[in-house]
Amino acid sequence: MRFWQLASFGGFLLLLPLILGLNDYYIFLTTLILLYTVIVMAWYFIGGLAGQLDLGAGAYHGLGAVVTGYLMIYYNVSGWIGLVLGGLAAMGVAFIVGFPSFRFGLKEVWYALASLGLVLILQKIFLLWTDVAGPLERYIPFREFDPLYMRARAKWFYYYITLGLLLITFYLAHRAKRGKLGLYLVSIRDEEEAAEMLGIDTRRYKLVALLTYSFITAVTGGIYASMVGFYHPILFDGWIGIQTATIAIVGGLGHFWGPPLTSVILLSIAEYLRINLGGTIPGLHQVIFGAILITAILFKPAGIGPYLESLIEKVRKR
Amino acid sequence: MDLLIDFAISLARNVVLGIMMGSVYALAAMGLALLFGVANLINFAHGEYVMLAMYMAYFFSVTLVIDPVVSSIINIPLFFLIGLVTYFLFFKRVINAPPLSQIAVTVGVVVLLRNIALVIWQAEPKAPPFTIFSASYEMGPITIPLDKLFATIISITSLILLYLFLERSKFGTAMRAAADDVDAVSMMGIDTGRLFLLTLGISMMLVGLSGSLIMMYQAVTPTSGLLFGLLSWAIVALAGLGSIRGIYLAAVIFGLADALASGMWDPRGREIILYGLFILILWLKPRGLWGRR
Amino acid sequence: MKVLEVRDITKKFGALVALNSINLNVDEGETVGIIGPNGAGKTTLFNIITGFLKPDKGTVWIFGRNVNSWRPHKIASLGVSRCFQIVKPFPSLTVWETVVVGSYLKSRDASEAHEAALEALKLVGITDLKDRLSRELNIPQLKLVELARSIATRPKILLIDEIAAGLTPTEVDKMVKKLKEIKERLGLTLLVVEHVMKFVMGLSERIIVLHYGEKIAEGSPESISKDPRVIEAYLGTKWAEMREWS
Amino acid sequence: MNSRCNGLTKLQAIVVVIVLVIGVAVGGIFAITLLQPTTPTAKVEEIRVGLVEPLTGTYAVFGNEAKMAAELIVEQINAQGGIKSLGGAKIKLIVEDSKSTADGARLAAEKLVSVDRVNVIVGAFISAHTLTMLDVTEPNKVIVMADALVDYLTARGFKYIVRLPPKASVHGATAVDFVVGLMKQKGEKITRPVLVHFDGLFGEVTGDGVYQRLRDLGIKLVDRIKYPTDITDMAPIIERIKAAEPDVVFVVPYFADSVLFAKAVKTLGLKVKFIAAAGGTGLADPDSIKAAGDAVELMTNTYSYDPFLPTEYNKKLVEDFRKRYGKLPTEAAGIIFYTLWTLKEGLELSGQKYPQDPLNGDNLMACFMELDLKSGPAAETYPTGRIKLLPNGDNMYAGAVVLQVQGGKPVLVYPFEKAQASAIYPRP
Repeated sequence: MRFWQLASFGGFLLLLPLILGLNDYYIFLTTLILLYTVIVMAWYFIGGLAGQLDLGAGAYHGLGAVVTGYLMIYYNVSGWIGLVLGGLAAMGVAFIVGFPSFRFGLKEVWYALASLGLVLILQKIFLLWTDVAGPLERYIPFREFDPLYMRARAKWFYYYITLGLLLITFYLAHRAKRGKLGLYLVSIRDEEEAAEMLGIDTRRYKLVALLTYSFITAVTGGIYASMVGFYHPILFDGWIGIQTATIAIVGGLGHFWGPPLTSVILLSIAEYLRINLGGTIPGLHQVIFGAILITAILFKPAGIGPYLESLIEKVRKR
Repeated sequence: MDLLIDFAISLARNVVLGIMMGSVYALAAMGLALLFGVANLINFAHGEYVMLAMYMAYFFSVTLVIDPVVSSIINIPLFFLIGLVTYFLFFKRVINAPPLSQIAVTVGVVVLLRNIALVIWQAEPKAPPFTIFSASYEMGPITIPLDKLFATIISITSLILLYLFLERSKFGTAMRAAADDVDAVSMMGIDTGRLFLLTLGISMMLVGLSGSLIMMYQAVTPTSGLLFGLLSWAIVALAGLGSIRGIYLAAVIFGLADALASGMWDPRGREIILYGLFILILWLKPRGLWGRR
Repeated sequence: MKVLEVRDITKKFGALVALNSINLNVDEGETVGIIGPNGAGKTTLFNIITGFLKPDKGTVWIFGRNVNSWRPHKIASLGVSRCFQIVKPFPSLTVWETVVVGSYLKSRDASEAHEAALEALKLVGITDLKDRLSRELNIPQLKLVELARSIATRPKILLIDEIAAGLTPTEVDKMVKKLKEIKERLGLTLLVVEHVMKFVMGLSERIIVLHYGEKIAEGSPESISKDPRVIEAYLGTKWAEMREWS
Repeated sequence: MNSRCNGLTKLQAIVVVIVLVIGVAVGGIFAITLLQPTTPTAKVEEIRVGLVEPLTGTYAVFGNEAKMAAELIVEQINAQGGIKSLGGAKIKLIVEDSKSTADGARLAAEKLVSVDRVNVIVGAFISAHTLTMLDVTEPNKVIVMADALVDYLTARGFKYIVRLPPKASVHGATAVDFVVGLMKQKGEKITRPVLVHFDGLFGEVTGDGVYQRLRDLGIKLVDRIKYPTDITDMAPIIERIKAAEPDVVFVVPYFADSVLFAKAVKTLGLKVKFIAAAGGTGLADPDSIKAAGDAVELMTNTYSYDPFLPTEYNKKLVEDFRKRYGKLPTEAAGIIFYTLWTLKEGLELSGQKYPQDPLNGDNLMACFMELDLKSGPAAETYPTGRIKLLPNGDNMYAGAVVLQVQGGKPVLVYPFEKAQASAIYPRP
């Protein structure tokens, strides 16, 4: 049973660009949805497992975009290398901010606010840092199809990169969940003192979660920059973090497949609403989106993932 | 020498501006501190309520052709009502829930409010076209804009009134006691549900008033909430929970940081200073400067 | 051989002196009980030994090393484990997972950790709870889970804080027997804080009495129960209980 | 991922292969039907024109005005019988919102090109957004008719771009020329100018235009102040201007910031001889006057369109626009007026010259290059009255005008020879 589900699902994802008729616009939208889903999946490490309500996704996303884009434009460095370096830069920033935060025991709302503040600080720093970014958009040179440089006109190219990243993230998260890292992080989330008494270096493991998350999120930023062909400090967007955290909460905090599933569904709904309502009443699609989010949080506080799980359980028992 | 004098004048101007801006921030932050301190409720959407209050001030000012500061007469009771409505819609379910659930629900409120504002008022900044106070008072080289001065006076007056309420009235005393120990208060025979409701109401009234005051000299966008939310939390983090005086001083410190950063350095860099300061406070002074908890 | 040495520890919370120059030596394989009325500083002492609190004065030596500046996880990997006074379970983990968290400390890979966890569960005798979620269990069960996960870290010194609270007299007997067995099997050094006199007297070889942060007596269970200062400190509530036991 | 997945039975493998084959087949058919190149037919039914404008977000004021204008002009063209050389084919306008963001504009262009398969895109008002669209349109040979002003849109070697309005540096220079000329009439000179502009692409480039013209005239800027587009409190900026003690303030604003700027000037009592804006957005148009009240009185701005141009068609058009939308068309609408009429002329020519494939990007572009409009609706709405493209896509005869707010209404004050009224100087 399990095999068929995975195989058909995998086949579907692989063939999706063809199913969409290789239409660049639809593939572009699908890629965007997958890209944000990757962030939701990466958030599983810091939010789901380690229980830190991080809202700083925009910081790492933007950093990845700027580093990748900057290297592509000014040093003609392949985007692939840019992705890695962007990820490392994000890890560096995450460490600089994360280490003292965990050292001084920031938690809950304070951690969330600090991470949100980080996004805005980085945005403004890059706005003022005109050598690298500044207020003007920087454009990545056009290439018809250059996989080595990681730039192509056809959108399916980015679709498969994103799909690859999604699979890697999924694999990493799954391994973490089953293994020592996941167990340690959950124990820290549940009861930090007890975890410490069992010999777990809580700060270190929280940092590991934060760094993993920041790396993957930065990679999404790099892919995004190459796909849209420019970068700008506006990519340090506080909204990405808020969206990621709410989707993860609606999907079921700490649940494994609930959040990504919710992400794909909700973001598809959001895009659908945008295409159909965005023209008539601008912003209405966002309100509906917000209403769906808040209803889900209020009435299924445990999240959609656990709810579906209990439903499946019921059906099986029958 | 001339340079030095210029610098001193510019510094003095910005200090005056900063104190006035901080005084208005204090109102917004006080609303948050009350709710967080008394009801122990983490309202992540606090800034969004300030944003909403600013829009309502704009709305009343434009439709009724009144000065934005007069709109506070409508805004204060309106926001008391909005407070009650949100209590029953959202907060009642999470008032005793763990912090994470409270954050989750109020983040949902952020999404909702921000986008409702986007639908109704669009994304471009809105500011009322007139205020009677669009003039300034020259005090030597220092210009004091009357709109901000007036906002400062109202703000300080309301804080004093709030202080008297907390010190003298029965409910005020109960609120202060609840900030220390909720269980003790409920044993004193005070209905904590009603106490929380009242706290939320007062918190929202402060928000409504601050929205009207800010609208006298600022424009509002659907994302303004982020700034005022973070700023309010930052002030509470710096002051700690406990005294109105502490909140006021912390707010003035942030107002000064704001004015000095945008006036003496670069208006685009103010967020770096404000939020940088916030994060540093969280690291180094987790209990705040004058906090009791 | 001395495995734990507490030298001249003082800890204050504001004006309150929680511990006042306390000295304590524990030899390998010993079982030491710490008793005293509420607020005597027993849990504070445990918190200092395990690194959760830093003493204002004095030093803690474990296996001959000064651990004053160490964080709890490092002290744990030295071979110290602890059961908390108020249980601290991992609500979203099953009992099995909880114990595995502990056993990873001294295991190289997952299979080794699983083996150690199974052994710990068997030793404590809660193999039947294996697949239950921690949040579904009652307090006495959780205390046992906590014991199992502490044992799973394969400690040399185990600190136990009020594990017998709320147990019936027969259960207390069982618990004493179980702990003695575990101690034998693993060659543990035990440090026990307990209110239930029957338990502490049955288990300990040596007892230390704390009273408002001061160590007022130290000695064998028999000598302690006859010590006039102890009797005075305990006069009232605990007196009858102690008499009854002796 | 899962241990149970490792054992692949023969049956499973076969099914996977079948699924893949069917998927490829279905997808392939889909792709072929959808990707089929639009075969050139002699008969053109309609011309699909995309319009990308910021309908929501920070710049929505301009985008909506542009949309109004586009709908009006397309209606007029179609009512006149469409493109006559193409058998009366009608123009179909497809409007997309750029959401005032660069990636929004790109997404819109992506949709227009690959879903709606448009022939021409008009937009995106904001220069930076237009650049992201070019990334999509160039490889597909879709012509962009830009209503954005930044100079280097046409200086990057793009082949399929037409930009009729005067570029940003021209706006900057016009503002300086106007103030210099105005002060000369009174026998004065600019001595301490201050430049204030927002920090986006357009603000920078227009600001550079002001700076360069001043430098050419041997006048040094006392201070150049940049502020973020989403600024909410102008007081610190005004304080900095005051500290520089200027005689003339040049400003490049967008919309909302211009309102804040004007109000803060009034509140804080900034006293200078003159305040002149460059770049056609904010301060002197009807929307700004409505939003800022009397605070904008006597301020000026440069525009790419002159609503008071005394040609017959323009007078009628302004009247129609007023009747329909209740306001005076300025920058955003004006550019659309002559851009769409130029599009119409280009299509007519292409229909005559390339009847087999008139909508091909290369053919149409060649026709645009050939045009030299001195009469007709396009020329009658253009400030200088003539449109002829340079090889890079810019208008050879580009020029801007200056409007001043006098008594709560915009009035043409520059070029001096065309002025409706003489400019009021200095500020009280």
